[in-house]
This record gives sequence, C-alpha cells and structure tokens, in this order.
Amino acid sequence: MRVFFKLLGQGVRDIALHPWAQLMTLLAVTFITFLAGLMLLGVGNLDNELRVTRGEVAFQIYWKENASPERVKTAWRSLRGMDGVVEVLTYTPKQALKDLSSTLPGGSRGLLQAESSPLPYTAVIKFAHRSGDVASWKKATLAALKGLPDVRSVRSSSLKDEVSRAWQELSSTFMAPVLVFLVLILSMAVGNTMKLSLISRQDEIEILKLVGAKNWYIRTPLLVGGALLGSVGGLLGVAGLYAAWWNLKDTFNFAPLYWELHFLPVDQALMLILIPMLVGCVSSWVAVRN
Amino acid sequence: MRVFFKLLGQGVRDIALHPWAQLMTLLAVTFITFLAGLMLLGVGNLDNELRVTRGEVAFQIYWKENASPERVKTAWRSLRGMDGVVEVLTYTPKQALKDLSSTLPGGSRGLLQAESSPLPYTAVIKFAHRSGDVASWKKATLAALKGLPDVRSVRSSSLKDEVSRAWQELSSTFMAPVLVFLVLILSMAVGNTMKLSLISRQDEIEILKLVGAKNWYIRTPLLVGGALLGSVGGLLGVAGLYAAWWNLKDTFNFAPLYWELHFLPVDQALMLILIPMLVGCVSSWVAVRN
Amino acid sequence: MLNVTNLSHNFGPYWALKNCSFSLDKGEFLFLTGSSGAGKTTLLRLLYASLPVMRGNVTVAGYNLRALPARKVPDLRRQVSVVFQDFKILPYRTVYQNVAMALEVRGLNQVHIDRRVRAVVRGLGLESRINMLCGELSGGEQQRVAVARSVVVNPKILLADEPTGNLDEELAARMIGIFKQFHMHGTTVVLATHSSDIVRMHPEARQLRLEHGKIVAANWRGAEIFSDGISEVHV
Amino acid sequence: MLNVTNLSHNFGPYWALKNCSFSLDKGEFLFLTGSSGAGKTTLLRLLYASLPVMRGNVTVAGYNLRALPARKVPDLRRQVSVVFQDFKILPYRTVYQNVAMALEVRGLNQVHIDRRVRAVVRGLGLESRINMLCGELSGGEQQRVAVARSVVVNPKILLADEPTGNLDEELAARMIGIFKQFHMHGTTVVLATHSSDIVRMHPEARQLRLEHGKIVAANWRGAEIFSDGISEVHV
Ligand SMILES: Nc1ncnc2c1ncn2[C@@H]1O[C@H](COP(=O)(O)OP(=O)(O)OP(=O)(O)O)[C@@H](O)[C@H]1O
Ligand SMILES: Nc1ncnc2c1ncn2[C@@H]1O[C@H](COP(=O)(O)OP(=O)(O)OP(=O)(O)O)[C@@H](O)[C@H]1O
Ligand SMILES: [Mg+2]
Ligand SMILES: [Mg+2]
Repeated sequence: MRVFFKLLGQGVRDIALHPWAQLMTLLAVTFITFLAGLMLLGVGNLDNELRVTRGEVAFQIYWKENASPERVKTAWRSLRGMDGVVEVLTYTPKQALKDLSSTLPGGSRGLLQAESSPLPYTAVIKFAHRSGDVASWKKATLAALKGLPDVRSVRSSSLKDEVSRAWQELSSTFMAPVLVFLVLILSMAVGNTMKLSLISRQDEIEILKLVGAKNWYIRTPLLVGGALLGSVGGLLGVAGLYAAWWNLKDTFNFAPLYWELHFLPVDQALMLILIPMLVGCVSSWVAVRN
Repeated sequence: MRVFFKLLGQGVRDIALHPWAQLMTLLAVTFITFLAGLMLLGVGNLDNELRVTRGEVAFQIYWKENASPERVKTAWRSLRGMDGVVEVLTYTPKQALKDLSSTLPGGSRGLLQAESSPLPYTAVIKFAHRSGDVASWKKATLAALKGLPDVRSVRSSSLKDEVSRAWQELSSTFMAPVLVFLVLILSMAVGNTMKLSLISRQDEIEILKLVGAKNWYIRTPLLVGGALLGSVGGLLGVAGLYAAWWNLKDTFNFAPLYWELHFLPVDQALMLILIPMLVGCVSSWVAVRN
Repeated sequence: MLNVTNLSHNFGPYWALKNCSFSLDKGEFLFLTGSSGAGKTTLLRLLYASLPVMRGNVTVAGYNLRALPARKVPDLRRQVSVVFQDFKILPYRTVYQNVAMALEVRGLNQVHIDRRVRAVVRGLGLESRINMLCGELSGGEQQRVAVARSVVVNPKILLADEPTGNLDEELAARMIGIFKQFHMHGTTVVLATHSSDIVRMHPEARQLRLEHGKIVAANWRGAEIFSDGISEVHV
Repeated sequence: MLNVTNLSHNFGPYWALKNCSFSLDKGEFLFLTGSSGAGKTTLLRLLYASLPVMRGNVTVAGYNLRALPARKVPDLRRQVSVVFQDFKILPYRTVYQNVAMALEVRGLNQVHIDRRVRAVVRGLGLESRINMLCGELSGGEQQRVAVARSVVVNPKILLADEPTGNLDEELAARMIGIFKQFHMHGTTVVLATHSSDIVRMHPEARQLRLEHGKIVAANWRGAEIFSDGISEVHV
C-alpha cells in the first residue's frame, strides 16, 4: 500500500522529468477538448433553439362561417385544457379582421367599416415539442381538433415542422456517429501524444523490467501520469470553453430574437473531462503492454 | 544539388523508421485539419444561408387608398428597374384580397364578394444582400421609395435585418479571432506531435553533428518529413471533410427550405492543406534549432 | 543452480550459440571468455530471460526457462542480477536513484534501502558521486554504477557482462574482489570478459571459452566441450 | 596541429581539468592514460568542441577553440574524427549506413563512399556484419563500427576514447595497428585508454598521464607536468 502511494507520487513527480513534452501534450489535450466542447456547444444550442422555437407544433383551426358563437367559445375552453398546450390564440370574426387590418399600414379603415366581418372564427393552438412518436400523436390531435363541433378545417404550419423533422433526422442519424467520431479523435490525439511522450521513457521501462519490476509497478506511475494529463487537459479545455461561452452567450440575445446561448449540460462537461482522463489511462496502459 | 535531392529522398524514407509514431502523427494532423475544416464548413454555410435568405433586404410599399392606378403601375415598372433588385411582387387591391383570402381556409368567400376591396395597392421589393455601407444605402432607398407618387408608407421587415446584422457583427468581431485561434490550435498540435516524434531522432541528430554535418544537412530531411506529414495529413483531412460533406449536403435540401450545404471555397481548402504543411516545416525547424 | 543442456540460439540464419551444455552449482564462480562476437552476451541474455529459449533446456534458480510464463519473469529476475555490457543506467537519475531502483522494485523499506545503497556505493569508490546525475559520470564511473545496482540486491545469481571494460587494472581488481566477496557468501557468479589477465589471476575459478557459439574449452567436468574435431584443449 | 595551454574545465564546483598544457605536432601519436574519472574524456570533448573552452587556450588544426563561432564547428569536426567511449552509433541503421554516414555528410560521391566503407569495414573484421543492424551486434562489434566510422574519413586528427574496452588482446592489437597505419600516413592520433598493456607495447609513442584533472606524467618535452609537488615522474 505504501509502495502504491509512492508510485502515485512518482507518477506526479515524473511530469517534471520532461516538462516541455508534458506541457505540449497538456496543451494538445486542452485544445482538443476545447474543440470538441465547442462543437457540442454549437450543436446543443442549435438543437435547443430548434426545439424551443421551431419544434413546437402549431395548429390553426377555422370554424364554419355559420358556426354558433356559443359552441365555438366552449370549444375554445376545451382547447386550453388540452395536454401539452403552450398557447391558445382565439379570434372572433371581428377580432380576426382587426388583427388582419393591423398588419396593413394605416389600419385600412374600409375593411373595419365592413358591416359584418368576412372572416370566420379562428384559433391557433401551440403544443410544446414532444419526443416519442410525434407523427401518430399529431395525427390523433389533428383528428380530435377536426372533431370539434362546426370546425371547417385544421392546418398545421408546415415549414417549421419540416425543419424540425429534418433536424431531428440529422440528430438521430448523424449526431451519434459524429459524437463517437469526436471521441475517437480525442482518443487518437491523446493516445498519440501519450505514446510519443512515453517513447522518452522506454529506457526506464526496459531497465525496470530488467531489474525485476512487476508490471503493475511499471504501469502505475504511467497510468497516473496519463490520467493526470488527460483530466487536467480536459479541465482546462472545459474552462476555456466556459470562458469562450461567457463572451459569446449574449451575441444573439436581443429583441426580438432572444436567443441566449446555453452552456453545456453538466453531464457533457463532465464527460469532456472524464473521457480524456480515461483515454490517458488506457493509452498509457496500451503503450507499456508490448 | 545531388546531395540535396538525396536528402529530400532521405526525408521521405525516414518515415519508415518509426512507422507507428509517424502514422499516429499523421492521424492527428488529419483529424485536426478535419475538425478545423468542419468548423469552417459550418460557419461558412450558416453565413451563406443568412446572406441568401435573411441578408436580403425586403421593403413592403403601401399606396394611398385613393392612388391612381396608372401612377401605381408606372411606379411598379420603375421598381423593377432598380439596381440590385431580386424580386418585385405587386398586388392590386383585388389581388391583395385574393391573396389574403387564399391564406384563409376554404377561401372565405364573403371577403371576395365584397364590392370593392378594402386593401390598398401593395408591392414587395427584395434587394440582394450587399456589403459595404448597408445602413446608408438602406436609408437612401427607403427615402426613394417613400418619394414615389401616392405612396402612403414603406416598411422593411425588421427581424431578418436584426439577425443579419447580429450575424455580421459576430462574424467581424469573433470569426477572425476564432480562425486565428484555430490556426494556433493546429500549429500547437502539429508542432507538438512533430516535436515529440523528433525526440526519437535526437540521437541521430546528435551523431550527425558530431561527425561534422552542417545544419542544413541535418535539417533538410526533417523539414521534408515535417512538410510531408503536414501536407498529407491536411490532404487526408480535407478529403475526409469532402466525404462528410458529400453525405450531409442534402440534409436540409427539401421543399420549402432548399438549404443545400456548400463545400469550402477552394482557397480555404488549400489553406487547410498549406497551413499544416507550413506548420510541419516550421516546427521541425524549431525542433532542431537548439 | 544453473543448468544448461544442448542450448542453441539463432538470429535468423546466424547461429549465435550451438549445442552448449554445462552446469554450475550454488556458489560457484565462472569466467566466460571468448573473442568479440563469440556469443557471451547471447548466452547471458538467455539466462535472464531477455531472449527466449527455443532449443535445448535451461534451468536457472529452479525456473525452467523453456516454459516460463511472462508473468514469472520478474520473479526470476529478482533472483538473477545482471551487469549489462552497455550499463543500462538512466542518465537523468542520480547514482543513488539508479542503484536504489533495484531495491525499490522489490518493495523494501526506505531505511534498509538507504543503508544498502550507501554501503555498496562506498565499496565501489563512488561515494563522492552519489548525488550526481549518471549522465555526467565518466565511462568507468557509469560502469561501477551498473555493478553497484546489480550487487545491491544480494542476488542468488550474478551475471556480469564485461564489467571491467572501462576500468584500469587497479579498479578492475577491486571490482573482481567485490564479486568474489559475494561469491564467498554463496552467490553464483558468471562473469563474461575478454581480458585473459583477469582470468589468469583466478585459476581456482571455473572457466568456459566460447568460439563462434560453441564451447571450445572448459576447466571442469560440468561442461561439455564441443567435440566436432575443432579444438578440445582445456584452458 | 594541437596546442593546449593552461586549459582548465569545471562542472559546477568540480574541476575536471586543471591547468593542462601540452602540444602535439602533425603526425604524432599520443596515449592519454589515467584512471577512471581522471578527465580523459573531458579533455577529448574540449578538443572537438563538444564542451566550450572557458579557461586557457586550445588550438586544433588551426582553429582557435576559445573563439570558435557555432557555424564553424562542423568545419572543425571534418578535420577531427572521434571514437566515442559510448560508441554513439545508430542501432536502427546497418553497419554500412553507420560508417557511410561520416562520408555522406561531407557530400562525397557514392562510388567513392562505397569503396572506402568496404575497405575499412574489411580491415576491422566486420565484412560479414556489414548489412546487419548495429543494434544486433555484440559489444565488441559495435565498438569496431565506431572505429570504422571515425577512420573512414581519413581525418587530420583522430581522437579515440577507450576504443578497445570491449575487445580481447588480439583484436585490440589489430585496432591499434589500424590507428598506427593512419598515423604513418600523417594523421595525428590521441588515444585515451586505461590499459597499461597497450601503452607498454608502444614505447615510441608520446604518453600523457592525467590524475584528478592534472597532467602528472609525460614522456616528451611538449607537455608541462603539473608541478605542485605531487608527482613528477616520467612514465
Ligand atoms: N539481436 C540480434 N540479431 C542478430 N544477430 C545478433 C543479435 N544479437 C547478437 N547477434 C550476433 O550474434 C553474435 C554473438 O553476439 P554476442 O553479443 O553474444 O557476442 P559477445 O560474445 O557478447 O561479443 P562481445 O565480446 O563483442 O560483446 C554476434 O556476431 C552478433 O552479431
Ligand atoms: N557533464 C558533467 N557534469 C558533471 N560532472 C562531469 C560531467 N562530465 C564529467 N564529469 C566529471 O568529471 C570527471 C572526469 O570525467 P571524464 O569523463 O573526463 O573521466 P575519464 O577520464 O574519461 O574516466 P573514464 O576512464 O572512467 O571514462 C568525472 O569524475 C565525472 O564525474
Ligand atoms: Mg557481448
Ligand atoms: Mg572517459
């Protein structure tokens, strides 16, 4: 046990043996972590943004022209009670006309002066983004809305849906491989630098073996060194990422966009530290196996 | 001269001396180039997309209700002749009403049957994105449009402008440092691996110096090796990027988005090969200087 | 303690050792001679499992090297200490660290290590160099560090490959004296050397002469002289 | 050809050389003796500009080493060839490549290189090893490769640091013979050795003995023996 702690200490002290090589390796780990984190950050925020502003599903409901106002109002109340509703906008024919004319310049007075509004009762209902079987949920909801009394037609806004669907397709088919790929890059780069920094210790390892050192005795300091390099590098990378995020986060945060960039979720940030650390350990281990 | 070519050849042959280390270094260069390229690709396409769909400036022109049809038609013709115009959409009051009602379900017949349309003459004019002093150009254009006979008001869609402006601000204040930073990362990583792979050749360099080799004799093969590693790594990285792009480019290319991802411009792709090559050279040079 | 039967070893087409057989009892002292390239280092490397035994049989300190699993090699090497012809010391570590290393891998306690290291370093005339980096030492000083590291562990078997090549007569004699001392305490010593002077000074010791990988001369019954009509003279 | 006046060198507080003065004419042969740590290697390193001359003056082949700019060092080293105590050969290159290296850095043509390399390698008994990797050679063979690389360039001055430490008497004599041969053709040779046998066999050569960094004995007028009342005996 005492010997084990001595070896741990040696792993730390050995960093001082080749400070230049170790520093360079540390920087490489830092930068790769930073890069990987930057990509995660970008992807995560875009994903987030699409989910919030685009992923939500909106339906426009138009009642028949001769629909009875009471029935429509009852329907409106039931709409507000639906599961996952974010917002319900309702328009009586008069309101619809007013709303419409307000989008025209100078509030086309002629339109407002019309005796009876030519527009029907209308409602816009927005649902929060939901994961799972969106298609069948949507179909069911569409049917339910169409089944409301006196409803003439229901539409859902197609562009937003399309983008949202495309992004989710992209996420599911490409993001997983891209992330795996990033981890591979990380492993490669860290493993590479670890391996190369181990070249300068080959003599020591050879001699230790020749004087009767067991494998664990040889490997423990190397593992500690690798893990330290990986985790400190990862930590610095995440810290750098945080600093970069701090500077960038309000870039899109103005009216009327209000797109505030979010930092990585804690689990991803932790992964960015743990993975280099693990990779450092594993690559050290592999490097002394032969 | 003959000696020089021999040294070039030796630089190439020396790769075989430590194939594992060289391969690892090559992979590191490849991946870093790929990562940098991926970022450039993402930024470039987003930039592009914003310029094309958002950066364009659109004005909506509303005429007075009592505008004379002839004057309006003349104005429309002059609009089409303006500099940098992409598209001009024009609506007579009837057409406007029809267009409006077509966005409503079942084509609210009541609206169409109205004796005279309550809407004014309208036009939407879109200009291509332009660089330079956009603000003053816009002010001038706005004034010119307002000056057309019988025009009541002119609007430009604000959200698009805001996003476009924010993105350009981001590009100009952050993209340059980010790109410099990426180049630095690249240099660091390549230099790091080069330096470390040179550790295994220190003996050779020492001995060459001891038997009377001049500096250029020692450095040429190392430079060639570094340049080769850098350029081949860069080439592979760009090739990988191209493959990735080929697979991804049609992800957003569907109606009505039609956002096709573009590959890097030739100069950027070349830079992605030249910079690692240069960095390889320089770092080899630095590594044998002491 | 050390049993070699019909041992042969080839590097590609080249036979560095051919049909060597000899045995040594505990506490014997053997001089291994032979000119450059005769196979002395190859034979020693086979004895400490740095080369695998492919043909013939070798038993060292009770370990059958023909069937020794990799994880047993450290155990063997704790019984068998080696002085390498090229020293194999770490230039960026001090004399103390290089010598102590052999004890540290065995997990001994620090006080014991300190006492042993200082005693051995003093015995080899290196006390004034003990905190210098080995890379800064002269050739002869490095060689003595290599010897110090091998004897400091009190090994059962001591293999020394040309341990006096960089030393003058006086220091060489002193070093042989140290090996002799261990030998007196029961260590089996095999010392490869090209110096006939040294061998001549110790006629009581076992002697074995290699020539082109074959045992061509020996001065005791435990060795089988290669009987191919070449040379069978006892040294 | 080689002029050393009042040369001293220290490593930190330790004085490895103190006030050495001697001079050698073109074509002379000098044995540099002294026990381990006496300063032989340090003196040689100063002569080929591997250590900077800080105190005293050294002139080698017309170069004043006290004021030699770094870019002139390769020129000096093309006049001065060295056999290093630790060989300094590349284990992953063949014998041929290691020897040819010294000629290639001088930009000689391939045919000439080939002829010279083969002649020298044959002279040192390594012709059967010429395409083997140096890492696979025995200690003595490696030493001979180191010698071959230094003599192949036909140097004006040849510095050899313990070039026979791994060789038996016969091979050592052969190697000294090779050095003698170059010496006959006008090369100035400085040979550091701890072997008094070798020195004794060449009484006609110049001899210089170092002890603790001081010249304590010499057998010709060109050397200033350290006169501190310690020892002034000619060998
Ligand atoms: N790894 C190897 N690959 C190929 N040949 C080898 C290898 N190791 C040794 N040899 C050859 O085997 C022969 C015996 O080598 P060995 O090192 O045993 O000689 P030695 O008796 O120790 O000589 P020396 O006194 O010069 O050290 C040599 O000729 C050498 O070239
Ligand atoms: N770089 C260095 N730093 C510190 N001390 C050194 C350095 N090089 C040599 N020394 C010391 O200087 C002294 C002389 O060393 P040198 O190598 O010249 O001895 P030498 O005569 O060649 O001995 P040997 O016969 O053992 O090779 C030695 O005691 C050594 O420890
Ligand atoms: Mg040997
Ligand atoms: Mg020396």
